[in-house]
Amino acid sequence: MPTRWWTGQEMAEAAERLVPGSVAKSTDAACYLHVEKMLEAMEALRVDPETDFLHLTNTCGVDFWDHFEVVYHVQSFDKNQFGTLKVECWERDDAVLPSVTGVWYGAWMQECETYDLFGIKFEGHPNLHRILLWEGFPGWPLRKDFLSMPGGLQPGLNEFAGTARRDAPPVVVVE
Amino acid sequence: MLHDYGQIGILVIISLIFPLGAVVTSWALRMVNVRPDVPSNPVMTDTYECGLRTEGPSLVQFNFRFYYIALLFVLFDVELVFLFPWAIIYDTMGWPGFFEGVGFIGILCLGILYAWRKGALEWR
Amino acid sequence: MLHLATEAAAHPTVSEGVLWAILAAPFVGWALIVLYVRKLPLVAGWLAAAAVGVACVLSYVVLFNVIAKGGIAVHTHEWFRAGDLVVNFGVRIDGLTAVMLCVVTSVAFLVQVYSNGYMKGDPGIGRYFAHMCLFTTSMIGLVLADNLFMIFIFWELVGLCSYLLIGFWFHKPSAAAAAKKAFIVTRIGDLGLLAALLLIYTRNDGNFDVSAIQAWALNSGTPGYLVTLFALGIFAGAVGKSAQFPLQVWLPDAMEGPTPVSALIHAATMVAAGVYLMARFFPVLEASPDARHVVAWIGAATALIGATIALVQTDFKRVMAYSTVSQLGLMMLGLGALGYVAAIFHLLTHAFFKSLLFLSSGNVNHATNTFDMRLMGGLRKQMPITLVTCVIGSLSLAGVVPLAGFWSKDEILLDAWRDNRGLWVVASLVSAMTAFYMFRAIFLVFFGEYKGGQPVDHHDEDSHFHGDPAHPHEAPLVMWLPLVILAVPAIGAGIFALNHGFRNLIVDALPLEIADQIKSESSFKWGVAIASSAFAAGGILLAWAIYYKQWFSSRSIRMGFAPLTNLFENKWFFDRLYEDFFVKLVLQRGWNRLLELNDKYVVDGVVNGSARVASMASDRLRFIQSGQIQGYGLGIAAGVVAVVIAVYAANPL
Amino acid sequence: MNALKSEPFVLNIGPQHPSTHGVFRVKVTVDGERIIDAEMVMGYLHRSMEKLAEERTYTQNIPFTDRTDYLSSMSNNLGYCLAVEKLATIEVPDRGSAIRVIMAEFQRIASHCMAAGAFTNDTGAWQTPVMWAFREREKILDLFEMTCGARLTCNYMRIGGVAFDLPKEFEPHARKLVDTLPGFVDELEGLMSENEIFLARTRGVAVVPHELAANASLAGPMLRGSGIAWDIRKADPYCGYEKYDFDIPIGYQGDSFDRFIVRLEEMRQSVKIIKQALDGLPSGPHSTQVPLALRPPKGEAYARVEGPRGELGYYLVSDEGPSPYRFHIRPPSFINLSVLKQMTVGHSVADAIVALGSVDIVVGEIDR
Amino acid sequence: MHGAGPNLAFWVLAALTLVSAGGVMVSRNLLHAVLFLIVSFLGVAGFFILLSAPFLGMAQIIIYVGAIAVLVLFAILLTPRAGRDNGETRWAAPGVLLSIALMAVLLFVITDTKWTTAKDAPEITAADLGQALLSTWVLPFEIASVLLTAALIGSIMLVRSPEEEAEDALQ
Amino acid sequence: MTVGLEHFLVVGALLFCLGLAVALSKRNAIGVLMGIELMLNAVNLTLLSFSRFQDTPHKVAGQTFVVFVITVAAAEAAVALALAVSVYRNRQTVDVDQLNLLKS
Amino acid sequence: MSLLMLITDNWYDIRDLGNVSHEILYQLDRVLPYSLVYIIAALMGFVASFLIFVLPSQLFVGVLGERKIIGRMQSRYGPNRVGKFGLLQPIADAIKLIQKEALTPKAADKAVMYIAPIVFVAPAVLLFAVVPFGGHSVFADIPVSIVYFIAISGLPVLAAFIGGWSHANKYSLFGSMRIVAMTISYEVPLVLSLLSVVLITGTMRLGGHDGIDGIVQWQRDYHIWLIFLQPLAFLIYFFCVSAELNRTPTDIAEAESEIVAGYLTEYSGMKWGLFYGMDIGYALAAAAFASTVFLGGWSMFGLDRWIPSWLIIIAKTHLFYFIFIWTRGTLPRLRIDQLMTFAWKFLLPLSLANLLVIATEKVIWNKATDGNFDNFWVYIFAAVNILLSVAAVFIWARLLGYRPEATPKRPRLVNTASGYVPIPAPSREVR
Repeated sequence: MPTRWWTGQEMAEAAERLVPGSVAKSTDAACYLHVEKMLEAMEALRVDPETDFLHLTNTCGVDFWDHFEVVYHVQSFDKNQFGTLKVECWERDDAVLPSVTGVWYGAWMQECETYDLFGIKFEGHPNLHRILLWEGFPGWPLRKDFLSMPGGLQPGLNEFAGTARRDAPPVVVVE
Repeated sequence: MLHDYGQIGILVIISLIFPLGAVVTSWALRMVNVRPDVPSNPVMTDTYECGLRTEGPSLVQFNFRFYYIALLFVLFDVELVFLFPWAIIYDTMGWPGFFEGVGFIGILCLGILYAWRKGALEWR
Repeated sequence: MLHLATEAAAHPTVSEGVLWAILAAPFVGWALIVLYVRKLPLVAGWLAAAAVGVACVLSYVVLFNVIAKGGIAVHTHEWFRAGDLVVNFGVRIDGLTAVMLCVVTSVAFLVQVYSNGYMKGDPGIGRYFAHMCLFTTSMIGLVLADNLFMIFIFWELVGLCSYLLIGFWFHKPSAAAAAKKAFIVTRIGDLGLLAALLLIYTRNDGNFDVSAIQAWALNSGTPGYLVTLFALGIFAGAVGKSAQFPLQVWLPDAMEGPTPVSALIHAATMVAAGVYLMARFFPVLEASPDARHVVAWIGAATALIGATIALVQTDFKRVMAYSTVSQLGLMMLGLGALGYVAAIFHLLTHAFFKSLLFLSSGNVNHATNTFDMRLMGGLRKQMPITLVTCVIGSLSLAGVVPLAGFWSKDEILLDAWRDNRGLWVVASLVSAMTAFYMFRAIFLVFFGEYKGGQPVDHHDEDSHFHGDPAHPHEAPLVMWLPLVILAVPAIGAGIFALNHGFRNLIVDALPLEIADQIKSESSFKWGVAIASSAFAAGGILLAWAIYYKQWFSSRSIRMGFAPLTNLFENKWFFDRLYEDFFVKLVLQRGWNRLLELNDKYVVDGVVNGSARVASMASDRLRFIQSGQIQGYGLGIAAGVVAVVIAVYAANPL
Repeated sequence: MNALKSEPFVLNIGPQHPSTHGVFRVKVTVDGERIIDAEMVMGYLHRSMEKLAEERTYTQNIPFTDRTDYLSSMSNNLGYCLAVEKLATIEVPDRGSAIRVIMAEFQRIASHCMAAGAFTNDTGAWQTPVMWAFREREKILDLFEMTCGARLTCNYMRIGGVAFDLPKEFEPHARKLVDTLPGFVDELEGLMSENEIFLARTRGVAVVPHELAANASLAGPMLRGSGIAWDIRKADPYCGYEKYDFDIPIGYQGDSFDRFIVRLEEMRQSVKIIKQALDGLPSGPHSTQVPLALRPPKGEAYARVEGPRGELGYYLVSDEGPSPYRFHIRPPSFINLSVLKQMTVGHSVADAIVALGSVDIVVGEIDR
Repeated sequence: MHGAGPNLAFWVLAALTLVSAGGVMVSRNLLHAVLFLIVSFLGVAGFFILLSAPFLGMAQIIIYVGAIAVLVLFAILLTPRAGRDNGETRWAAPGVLLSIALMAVLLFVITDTKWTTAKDAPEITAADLGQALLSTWVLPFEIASVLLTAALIGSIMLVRSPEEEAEDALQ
Repeated sequence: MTVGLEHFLVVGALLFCLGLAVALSKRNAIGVLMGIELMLNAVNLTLLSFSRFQDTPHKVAGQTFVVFVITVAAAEAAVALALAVSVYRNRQTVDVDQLNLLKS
Repeated sequence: MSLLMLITDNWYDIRDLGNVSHEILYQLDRVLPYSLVYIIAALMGFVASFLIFVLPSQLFVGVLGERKIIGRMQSRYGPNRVGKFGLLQPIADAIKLIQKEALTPKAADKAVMYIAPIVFVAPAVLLFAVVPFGGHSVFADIPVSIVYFIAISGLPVLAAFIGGWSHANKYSLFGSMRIVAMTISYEVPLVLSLLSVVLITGTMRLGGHDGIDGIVQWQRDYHIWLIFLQPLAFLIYFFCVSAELNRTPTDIAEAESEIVAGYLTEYSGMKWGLFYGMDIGYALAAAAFASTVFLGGWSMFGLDRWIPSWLIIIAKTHLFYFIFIWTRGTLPRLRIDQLMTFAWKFLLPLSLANLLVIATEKVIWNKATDGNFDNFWVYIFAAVNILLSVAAVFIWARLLGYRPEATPKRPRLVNTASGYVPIPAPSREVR
């Protein structure tokens, strides 16, 4: 029996049933949750026997220039079903979202990675730090505007602006 | 009798010269510049810690379990001073010798049983 | 193996190993418990019981052997030799030892079994059983010892163990104080024993063997005053251990320990040690009439004091305690009246019924959470087994006809009658009082209405009680079974008196000349027996009338004898005497004042003159007292050098 | 008082340590020999592949996927290609699918050889099992070389199929190898899991209970070792896996040994699958023709395969451009590491090494 | 002692033993002091062999070098913050002076005494030692085990940590 | 010069005095213990010298005594070092200068 | 002359290469002073026993053979480039090590760091002094050989310890503490197992020949090897000695994959080379000792009359050494707590039990044969002891909680993906 891939609408229906008012919108691909109610809805989706999404498969961020989306791919072992949840974050300079580590522990490393590469802060994360890059790395590489960051690297330069060595102090980005 | 030990004494000297020769040869090779004199890189004389600087002091307090082990070891090591002579003359002693030895070891076993009971043998 | 010349013909053939095994079994139990199983209450308890049980079984083996063979056997080994002092380490087995062994181990065994129930849940139970084992060991050692030196060692060990056990609940201030009191008071007596030991060391060529001492005492060449001094010395020890007047004060306080401990101390082991010691050296008493009279009259005084105080106690266990004091006085009286057999026989029977009574008081406490008789009553319905056993014990103690106590008490009375009528009067009075107070206690505790016991104080974490005092119940099997077992000898131990079996058995332990003399006496006289029975019956009836039928109000009687009751209730003011007179007046005011005066006029005169010198010197010498080992080590080494130089200078080789 | 115990001190395991399989660092705080805290430090091999991929066309990205998990390039290629195919709705011919299955399963065996060998090396077996495992892995790599010319970074799969058809000598060689492989697995099992010392070192060490395993997003042998029967090939079949008969091995309590034996058993199952695939290898084209400058419709796709280390997912977002707007890899060994602290704290340093080995990390995949 | 060999051995061993014992005295680093101590023990073991007690010489090596030195090393490593310092107290000067005084006295006594020495030195083998231990000295033989056990138990009690103590404090 | 009893005794005496000096002067309790071990060794040496050279009927007694001295020394070292370790746990020092609890 | 005979009569046996040395010394004694001849005798002994018997076999069988055999076990060739079959590889290694850069960390205690390898090597040479290479060819035929062996073999651990301690490295300190703890733990059962050998043979001399008691001679007399008579002691000896030698499965002190070579972490160049080479030297010494004590030494059931005895002992030594290589090639490493538990809770009780059994048997034997020479009882005891050993090992392992059947060694197989599969009840209980 192959996996049942839930559409966004199905997902939204279930979330709305469990936590009314938690769904912002839904598309074919995904169900968008309100930031305020996302943890509640996710917890409900995880424990509810109908949905049973107890495995957070994948989490990543996507930069759409004006806003970020954080994507949560969740699945159920017993029901063999798969769904996509999304949360939008419209703040660019000080992007903050609640951390889902309380719901799925598996988000621990992935949220660190998302923070490292997108600069989205996850509130409530036990140890949010730059996991792949070093502390003090200038900018957030996976943002679309990373290459045009002030004082930053232009394509073609062979020396990267943030080449902070282990002992050198972190490079201060000059505005 | 003493001659054998004298030969062992000479052997002690030889056996010290033997490795000393190796080290000295190595040193001599450095003198004639076959072997580099000073380490080519100051990092090489750093203490190894998987490629990083050592964090914190290296000589730190160790687990007290090591001390228990050493205590037990002392106990049994001293025991053998008594038991080897006992074993040598065991043939002539018969059952009394048996019981003397067993009593001796038995009392020591009380010690190790105590240690066992107190968890000194557990390596936590 | 060393046979006494006089006993060459017949001696116990039991192997020496068995005797040592009796000593070793509880000791091994102690060691195992202390080292390995302190934390496992069940194992510790039954290990202790098993260890003592082994000793008990072996004791009976020894006893039957002694009964079969008779006589004395001494197995002795040289322990150490310091100069001309030779100290042996050995065991002596004879009738007296065998009987004592059986008494000690049987009671100890039953008490250990009982303790498994009584002490259940106590956090220190491992420690408890370890101490009990050690206590039994020391008592066995005391009984088995073949020389005075060993006796002294085990004697002190018994004292130590009693200290540990009385102070078992050391977190209770009263228990700690009682333990200290017992320890110190008995130490006073031990000084006398030590003096006796030294006397033997100096006057008998350092030969501490029991037989040798007996021979020394009976030897006509020995100066009489020495024998009397020796007898008084060991009697001083016995006064301390056996709680005789005037050192009886520690014993009732020792009730602070757990009840099984009380049963063991007061029935079989510690207090019996004094009587045993006197019996062991009975020939000395025989040889010294002065000492004998002192013993007899001190015993009489003790018996009287104990009995009178017991009349007015409200604490069930303290009644027992004073009863013990009184009965020990009776035994001493018997010894002093040359009633060697009677005293030991009474010791035997007393051990059984008194431990029975103590254990039943423990059962009562187990049910009601108190020892105060005013809070009990009517327990006969809930605790039938305890009632029956307790009544049997009391009857036996009171000396009612077929029971064991009757026969032993009767013999003491008979000996007193023969020796001195005054002693007989005191003894009879005491036996009447005994019957009265025992049945007073029985009626107060088991009859009438239940008055609720002591409510459990849940805030008291140390509280040992784990039940419901409002609904008393019979104790569990392990706790009533020892009672039932003990009741059997309490009833039937008198059978040993038949046909002089017991007498012949223990008299064999004495030198021949005395033994023959004792064997020739009759041991029963109708007149004395009837009189003692009458006294006992009178006491019981009086108690029945006052406390069961309540024909007379106990209150009015108390009023009527106001000065006496006051005296009794304050324990004859002994504690006050010791506290106020000795401690406060004599020590603090007298001696200290003397020292102060001495200080002021003698010392200060000297000191003031030399103070400046001293302070200057001390400024320089203070660093010596730095508390550092190396400074002391330096001093030692310097001393060694100095001594070597001095010796060498004095005797150049 | 703190000083009454032995002093805790910091010990770096890695980056240059024989047992971290690359440049990976665990900073452990030890009390005597017992670990009281463990912190992972990674990123020494970070190459920013997700960013690079946004500048290259869909086809050009395939070699990148080789280089993430360099021990299982075939599976990585496959996952990526599936994702693009899903995004652009491209059908793959049957022969292509079957070849993909064969290659992926061979890759799984090769990767598990490496995992099992390195794991036994971490338990202290002095190189022998790892050499034996390498011997078999070499034969598989030979097959890869025969097929696509590369051994390690194969770059064999293509969007819509595979790059080349199988050479004609592939099948006999593969069959021969498939016949010998189960024997080798038995041999390795006899060497290691019949060994009391190995059992003592791995049994009960680094236990991951199934609740934690599910909640911590674990995948692959780590998840199955904890007793959760979850295999993408069964649950969400791709490339026609539903046609093959095979079983999912699961462990008992989630300790290191369970993970090890699950890997060994998976090798047997893979052999079974390869046999069936070889037997039923259809004829026909090995690939559909796909434009080089592929412009998938606007949208997103998440496709996953069961890689040797677990669920290997690719998340693609397209803006109708020639290169992906967002390219995200779900790296199984990265996410599997998230329970490393739970596995190591309370154990000794030696157990930590075993725990790390039982995760089967590939630093290229962790750091990407 | 006849012949050049034993004489030479004596002087070599004496130098070794005494120099390394002096090393214990002067070394500032406690671990170096232990190493000197070990060498000194080895020298004493050599003396034992020279004095026709080879078994005891070996026992000396086993116990002092093998066991007690290890114990001392562990004790040093278990007391790290106390420093490796092997400095002197203020008792050092008087202590050394006193030692010199004692040495003078002892040397005087030794040289001044007319020692009566045996002509021949019969071999005392381990078997003789065993015979003596199991016949004349059998009680000390057994008591030695009691002593060792007591030392073990006492040491373990001393070294146990308060946490371990707390487990059976009440018992 | 033939080596005789005196020579061994002199070595023993020197070793003893060195041990004494160490025991008296070291500040570290473990150092003090090392001095004591040296002294015990000196005593053993002296005992064996007498056993070897003195003409007595009980020649083996010297060796027996050495055995017992070794035993006692081992027990002493075990307990003393345990004491040092235990003191260190409680007071963070094994400096005998600071261990003056005996001070009145 | 008589004194010279004392030295030389060890060397007269024809098959022992002894007559050569005897002749040389005899001739030398005529022209040279006694003490010089004495030293020459010692030198010749060293040359013969160590440089001829041990060192070549160490280099070519130990270093090269081990690498070759392990290479074969790991399905690779092993060294095969330098010289024919790579025979010169050890020499090439030595040359390389000597000219390598010898690093000394800044934080290290330099003097101690240099002393440690030298001290480490010396006992390895000394150990061979008492190994008998023939009835008369033993370097120093002392009556306390076994105790000598125990004493000397306790020394290198100190060297390793101070070596590890000296360079102030955490890994090295770990390694040092581990090696000391492990060595002293395993020394106890080792000594007890040797004690049972002494108990049954009644002598502490290793060699012996006709007329002189010795362990080898005892085995010759009774025509049995002690391995049959005391299998348990042999097993204990084997475990303990492999622990003391830091061979896998007990190489926790230099655990490469955990603490990065432990006490050797900072050593390089010739200093490391000395540690490495002498590791093999100790292994060979332990093997030679084991062959002497348990495998009959230079005797071979009468064949030693025809085959040179030193050939026999070297063959046995390398046979034993092969077991070391074998275990090293195949076994994983144990953890320190498991090793400690194994030593104190498993080996120690077993060795005590073994001692008890041997003591009992010996008394029975003495009573039964009344001091007469009797082979019958020896064979009876051999049979009994083999059975008892097997029983003791299994029973004690069971008592300590070893349940081999309780560990499933194959995973469960399921056919559908369906979440958590609980363990069936009985199997959960067993585990």
